[in-house]
Amino acid sequence: MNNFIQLTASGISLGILYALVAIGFAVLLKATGHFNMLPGALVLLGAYLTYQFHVLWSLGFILAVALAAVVCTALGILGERYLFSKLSGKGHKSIEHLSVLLVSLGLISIAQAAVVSIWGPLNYLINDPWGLDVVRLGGVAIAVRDIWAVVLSLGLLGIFYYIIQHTRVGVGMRAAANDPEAARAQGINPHVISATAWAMCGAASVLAGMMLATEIGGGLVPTLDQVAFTALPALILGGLSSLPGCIYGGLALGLVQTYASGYVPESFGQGFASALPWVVLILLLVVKPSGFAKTLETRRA
Amino acid sequence: MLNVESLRLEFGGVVALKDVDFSVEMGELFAILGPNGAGKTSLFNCLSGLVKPKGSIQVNGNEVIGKKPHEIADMGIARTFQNLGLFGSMTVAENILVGSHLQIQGGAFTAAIRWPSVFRSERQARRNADELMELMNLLEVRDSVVDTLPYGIRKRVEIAKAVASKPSLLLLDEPVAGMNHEETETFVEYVLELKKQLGLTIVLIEHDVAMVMRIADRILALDFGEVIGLGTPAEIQQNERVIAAYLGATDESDAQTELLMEGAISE
Amino acid sequence: MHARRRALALAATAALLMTGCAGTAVSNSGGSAGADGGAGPEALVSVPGFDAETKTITVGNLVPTSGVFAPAVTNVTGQEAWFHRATQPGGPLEGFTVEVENYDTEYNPSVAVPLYNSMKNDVLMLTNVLGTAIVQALLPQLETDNMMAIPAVAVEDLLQHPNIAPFGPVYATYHSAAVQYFADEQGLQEATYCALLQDDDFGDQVEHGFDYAVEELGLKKGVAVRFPTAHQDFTPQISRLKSAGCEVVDLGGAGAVIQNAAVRAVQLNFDAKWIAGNTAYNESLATGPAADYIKENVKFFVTGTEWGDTSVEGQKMLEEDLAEIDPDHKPMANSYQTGYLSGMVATAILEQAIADGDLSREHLMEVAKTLDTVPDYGMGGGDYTYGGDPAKRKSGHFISVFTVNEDAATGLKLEEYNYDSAVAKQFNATEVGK
Amino acid sequence: MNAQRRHIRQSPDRLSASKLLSVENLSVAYSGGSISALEGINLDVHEGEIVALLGVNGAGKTTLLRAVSGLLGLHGGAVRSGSISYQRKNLGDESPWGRVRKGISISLEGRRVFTDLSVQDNLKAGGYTQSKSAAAKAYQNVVELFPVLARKRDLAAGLLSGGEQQMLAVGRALMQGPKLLLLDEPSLGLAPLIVNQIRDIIVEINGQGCSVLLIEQNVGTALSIADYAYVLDSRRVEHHGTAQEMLADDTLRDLYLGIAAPAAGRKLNKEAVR
Amino acid sequence: MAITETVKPVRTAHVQRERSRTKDESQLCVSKGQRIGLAVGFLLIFAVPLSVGNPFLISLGVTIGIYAIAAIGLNVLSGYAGQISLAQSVFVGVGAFAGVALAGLAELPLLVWLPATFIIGGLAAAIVAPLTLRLKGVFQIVLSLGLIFVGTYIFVNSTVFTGGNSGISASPALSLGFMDFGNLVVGGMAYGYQQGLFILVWLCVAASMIAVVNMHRTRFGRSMIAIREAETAAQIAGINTNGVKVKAFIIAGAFGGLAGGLLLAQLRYVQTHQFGINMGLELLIIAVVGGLGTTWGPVIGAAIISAIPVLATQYAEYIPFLQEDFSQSGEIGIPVGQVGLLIYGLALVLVMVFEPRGVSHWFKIGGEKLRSLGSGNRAVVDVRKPS
Repeated sequence: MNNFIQLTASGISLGILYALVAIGFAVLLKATGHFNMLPGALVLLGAYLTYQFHVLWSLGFILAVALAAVVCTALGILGERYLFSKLSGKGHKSIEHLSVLLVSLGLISIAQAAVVSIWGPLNYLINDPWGLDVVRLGGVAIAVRDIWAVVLSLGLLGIFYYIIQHTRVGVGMRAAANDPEAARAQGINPHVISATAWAMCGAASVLAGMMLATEIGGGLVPTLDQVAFTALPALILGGLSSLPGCIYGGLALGLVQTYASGYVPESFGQGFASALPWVVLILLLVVKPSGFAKTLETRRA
Repeated sequence: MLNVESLRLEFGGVVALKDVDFSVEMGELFAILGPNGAGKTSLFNCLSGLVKPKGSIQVNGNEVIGKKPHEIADMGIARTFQNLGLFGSMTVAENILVGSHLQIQGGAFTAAIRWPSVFRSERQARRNADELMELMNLLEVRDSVVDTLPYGIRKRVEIAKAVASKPSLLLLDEPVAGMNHEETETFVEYVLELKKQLGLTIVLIEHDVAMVMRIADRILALDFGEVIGLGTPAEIQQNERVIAAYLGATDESDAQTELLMEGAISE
Repeated sequence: MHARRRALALAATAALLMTGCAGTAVSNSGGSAGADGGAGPEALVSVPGFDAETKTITVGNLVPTSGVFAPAVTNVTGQEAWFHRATQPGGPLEGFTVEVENYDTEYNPSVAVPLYNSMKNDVLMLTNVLGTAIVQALLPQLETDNMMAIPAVAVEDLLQHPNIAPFGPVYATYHSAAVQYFADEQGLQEATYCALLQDDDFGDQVEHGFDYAVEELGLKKGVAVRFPTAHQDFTPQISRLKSAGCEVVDLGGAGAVIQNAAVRAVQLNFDAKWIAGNTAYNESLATGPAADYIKENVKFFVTGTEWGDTSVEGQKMLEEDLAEIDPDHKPMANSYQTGYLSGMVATAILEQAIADGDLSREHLMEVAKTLDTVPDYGMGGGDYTYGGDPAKRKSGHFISVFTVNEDAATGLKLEEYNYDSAVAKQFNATEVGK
Repeated sequence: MNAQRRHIRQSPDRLSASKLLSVENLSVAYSGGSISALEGINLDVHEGEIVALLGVNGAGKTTLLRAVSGLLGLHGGAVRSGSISYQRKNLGDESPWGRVRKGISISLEGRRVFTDLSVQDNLKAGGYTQSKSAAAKAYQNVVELFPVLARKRDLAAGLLSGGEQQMLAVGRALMQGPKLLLLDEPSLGLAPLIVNQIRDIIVEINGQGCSVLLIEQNVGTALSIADYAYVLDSRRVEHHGTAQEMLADDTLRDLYLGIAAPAAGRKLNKEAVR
Repeated sequence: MAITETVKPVRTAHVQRERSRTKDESQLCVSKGQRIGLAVGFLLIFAVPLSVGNPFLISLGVTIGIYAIAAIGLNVLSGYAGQISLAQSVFVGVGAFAGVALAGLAELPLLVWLPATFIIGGLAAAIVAPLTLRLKGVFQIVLSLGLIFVGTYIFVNSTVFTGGNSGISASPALSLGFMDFGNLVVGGMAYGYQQGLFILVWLCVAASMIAVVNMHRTRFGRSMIAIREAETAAQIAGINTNGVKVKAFIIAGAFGGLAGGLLLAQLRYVQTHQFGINMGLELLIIAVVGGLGTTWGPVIGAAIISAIPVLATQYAEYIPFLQEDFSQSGEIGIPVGQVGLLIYGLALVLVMVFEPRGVSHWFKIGGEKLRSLGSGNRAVVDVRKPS
């Protein structure tokens, strides 16, 4: 039982980070209409920038993370303005989506080269304030970092939720996602909307990157961008769009993976735990092509 | 040949078509009139299998509802689209060849290995397409990419594409929208010529009432998904509900119309 | 029609004229000139990769240096350091210049094969090839080209290939020695032994050595838990090890793995001794919050000695040479050493071939067969015995034991130098190349 | 109500009222110029006017509204020549959102409410360009005009009936406090009773000082409230004149009912007069 | 081999009518020039490896050819039928491991095992294809990504054919009986393995291209493009869109399998991890950079993308702003090893931003200019209204 609680706790903290990355994809998809992998690069850069600001330049940790988020947001906005927006209107629609996807993948590989060029390929620690502190409840040990990962992520997602649901720019965002032309007809400036989306994406990606690079996460490695691929099932499970959907999706992904590593016997073959979420995802897509959170929502409505 | 009975179509609570009944005779040019949003295109979507309504649609005694669009096409029904159902990056000839898809043999494998009968059938189709283009006066633009052509010509390409499948029933959705009178005239000539040469039955949605009145054998008028009139052009011109739908004299405001007219005259 | 025929005829003629420039006449037996030994260095003629005029030898490395593989560049630097020594007055290659060319394979066989073809005629031999998949993909061509390769692969299957002159122990040797060290030297005879293995080729190799030692020593075997290569959170794995009552865990993983595993072990109160191999070390281990646990519980099994230990000749030489070729270099555990060792083996072959007056590829292969023993200067786990027959090859089995300590230059502090493991010795004699 | 309005505003003097919108010699094409959609259009909307835009499908009415609201680009269209001036200033390349800020609002064809958003959020989106206080005032005004929107404010807009959606679409446009309201087929697909309601509301909005440029298929409805009308046919303005002149003209009947024969036309006229 | 799909400018109606009666555009070679080009192309397949001594170029040529075949298949699926897939690498893997089983373990002759890799690749795709039919856009991308992970899992655990993590060696027979590509002897001259393989691979490339051109110009090819352009309109025209999509998938899988078989022949060693996401992306990038839906796109794309990393390493010293060596001194500069990755990323971004139709479009424009220069009189597009 203790083992189960332990695994659940760790699955949740892993899952919430997946949710953060997925939300980055989701807001971009909503605000720009394109599926963009650049958040993967932002996760990577965010973690290294945190290291640069906090460890090398000795800024406060929170300040360092915030600065990293600002830089990543700026990079995202620049990318949108000078690259991604230039890709629309050439060739037919499917090529347009593909170009955005491929350009963002190209940028990921540039980001990786840049990270290795600037900081080198070795494993670093970002001196996060949590270290290895744990809270013990009976036989279960929960890392303080995991608690903070959940708290900060939920806090950030709460802020996002407030922005999206209750502020003017949030309404504009939802309107633009629902009907871009009608949104423009309301005087909603799409540049403002996409900048807001990039700010959200930058903040979420940097938080995820920083958390992944904490001591308990294993420190900084130049392969942090991989999470952009591994978090994709969370996005799909969550139905591609809604913020709560991404949280459900991320948690489902984190838990499935953790339980599979914890309980599935070796006889299931090598790599079963990493393949399992994808098997679930494929089955789900075949049965319910729009993801399961969507179903929940429509039922509620 | 076409028999529609108590056709009903709903989308999430909104009734698009309410108990529509009509039938079309072989060789007829049958027009469907109605203001925007009256359900005309929905009716076409039912006929070509894009939506699944309740009721019955029979073509030459075969039920259409429940069949997939390509199976319905195989039954000899072709249609055009209001906002052009062309394949933009293909040439005119290729579009027409896609239209004659059902007339050509051969699949991926036989084509890849240059199986002779496939290419015989392909050559035959190209000859037929050339003839059709000649008939529709499209040979000049035979190898132009469709996206680069003017609207009027594209409309004609679309008809040619639909006719290329050698249909027995042709559904035309607003074929002359956006054309000027000259273009409309030429276009009508083409359609009538085609009808004569190929013995087509045509069902036509059109807003250009003048044109419809002139060429249609019978007219079905729809409003709010309901049949408000069915008959010859002359009958339809006299139909109060049809007049009201277009000119705004609703039942409850006859008096109002009178008032307006008075005002107009007095000034 | 006439025009067409003429064009066809022209094209055909042109094609036939071009044909034949790139083949070798079938009658040519392909034997090399001057193969009769003892001709002496003065008989050397220029061959691909050797310029007799300037006495310059060019050797090639196929080492990935992009992205996450970038640290592998230190392998190349280590090798340059050795060649620097070898070509100094009094060195075995005195009077010669050795140029080291590195080609980045990106760890992708499809890149490596054309790359190999692009450089094979510029180099005398391959003095370092990193990655089992790369070596495997190149092997057929190495055979055809009679190219000698000294790969930094520590997997067993490749060791007996005539085109390959391996150096250092294989991964399984390290880990079988490590298991014995814990059982015999640390008094853990009765403990439960478990393995935590990366889901790849490397993990398989480690498991091989682990299983061998546990069986030979009659130890109690717990579980072998695997983890995917792109893994971040070790909670499930550590939970498993913990519930299986593991007391010694053999870790088969590279990169930041020990860091990840240790922090979760601390957090979950998992008290066990850990075996880590030479690829698992990195500098951040000594400074992070898990450092205490790692210092206390993790032992690293690496050949050679700690940085700055001038009592071991090889280490002393390496540091001197590095200071000469790259004054800015930073002490680094293990990776300079790999290149340094590969340089030694290469030099042993070159030295003999020069003495024979024949630097042809065929002759290098001959030399490799008769290399006998190459000294490791205390760096490579013992002298490597090549013998006259690849099947009799035997590497050293002396593995040094290190702990993490930030006072040491590289962060690795020597605990026991060249531990002599009977199991590892037996493994090398019986299992390797089976 | 209609009759009343007629009496209040007798044939406005177009020459004395100042021009709010002036379209001069406008030509528009789609798909990089390959499809011509408008050719040499001239059209004016004066302060306080309701102007109706009539014509069959495909004549170019919607394109004209898109050109005025700046939304052409989204459909691959572009102004080829001519100009659009608003308050005597050329709009040029002004963005759609810039035009909204200047006071040009549009209610698009097919209602286009944000179906996933609640009624209230739809109105909020409409008030995007407004200050908080202005938006609150506009909101009051809108719910007074359309009390139903206040009642259903938390419902997703997609669940409203067609008529309610149309009211929401108009209300949403009014949230921007427009000086010029562009309405594209506000009665499309609506039951006659609702059409009348919408018509009354347009008059009321106009009474509040907002000029309206209106596309309407139902000629009767359109001309009953319009001051002036333009008839577009195949990309050009074919006729224009005051609503009264239009009503007296057989051209429209020909256009919409194909009754070219004068006899038929006269018959209807007679009935009306009787 | 000048198989182009140039859109011919319209001539006058009179000339046009004449031409259309005499020419058959479903033919492989419409013009005399194309026929000559085709013949010269085939000759070159033999002449190049037999005359070019540089093993680097030959071996790079083999790699390009193999990637081109896989990309030709992907181009059918993504370029013509408009369905996006990152999972082409899985089918390359299926072909490679089928090759291991048939050529390595069962030691079947070339004429059996190579076609079998083609068929098995197609069969694998046939199993997968129905899953994707209902999906579009992002869902399709993610599904294909999932296939890669599931494929890797299956490969790693089928140790008999794949050697698990360690990979597996196999030396497939390359003999046709009268001619052994693995040990080519022509006119008394013996040629290297890679040279013989070059001929085999490029014969396969040519056969693949011809097959695809044949498909493209006939009913099936038009159906795919029609689905890409307007799926509903295609259905209305009587096209069974699901059937065509499944077939496109099978074709992609089959060419992927063939490429896998040839890759095995080239490397004589294959390993599961080769067929992961990196290869899947690389193939998609090849297809896109070359130009989706074009005949030459996959070949041009493969030439560019496969050559970049190799050339970047070769000529790193001539590229500015380069840090000579990897060092940890903390200086900012681009280490030599990062150049390949950088160029790769930059090339992708630049091509996509400036020419989303792909590089083959430049070749096409260049070709047209040359032709019009050659013929002297440029044909004028005439879209006059009908009389």
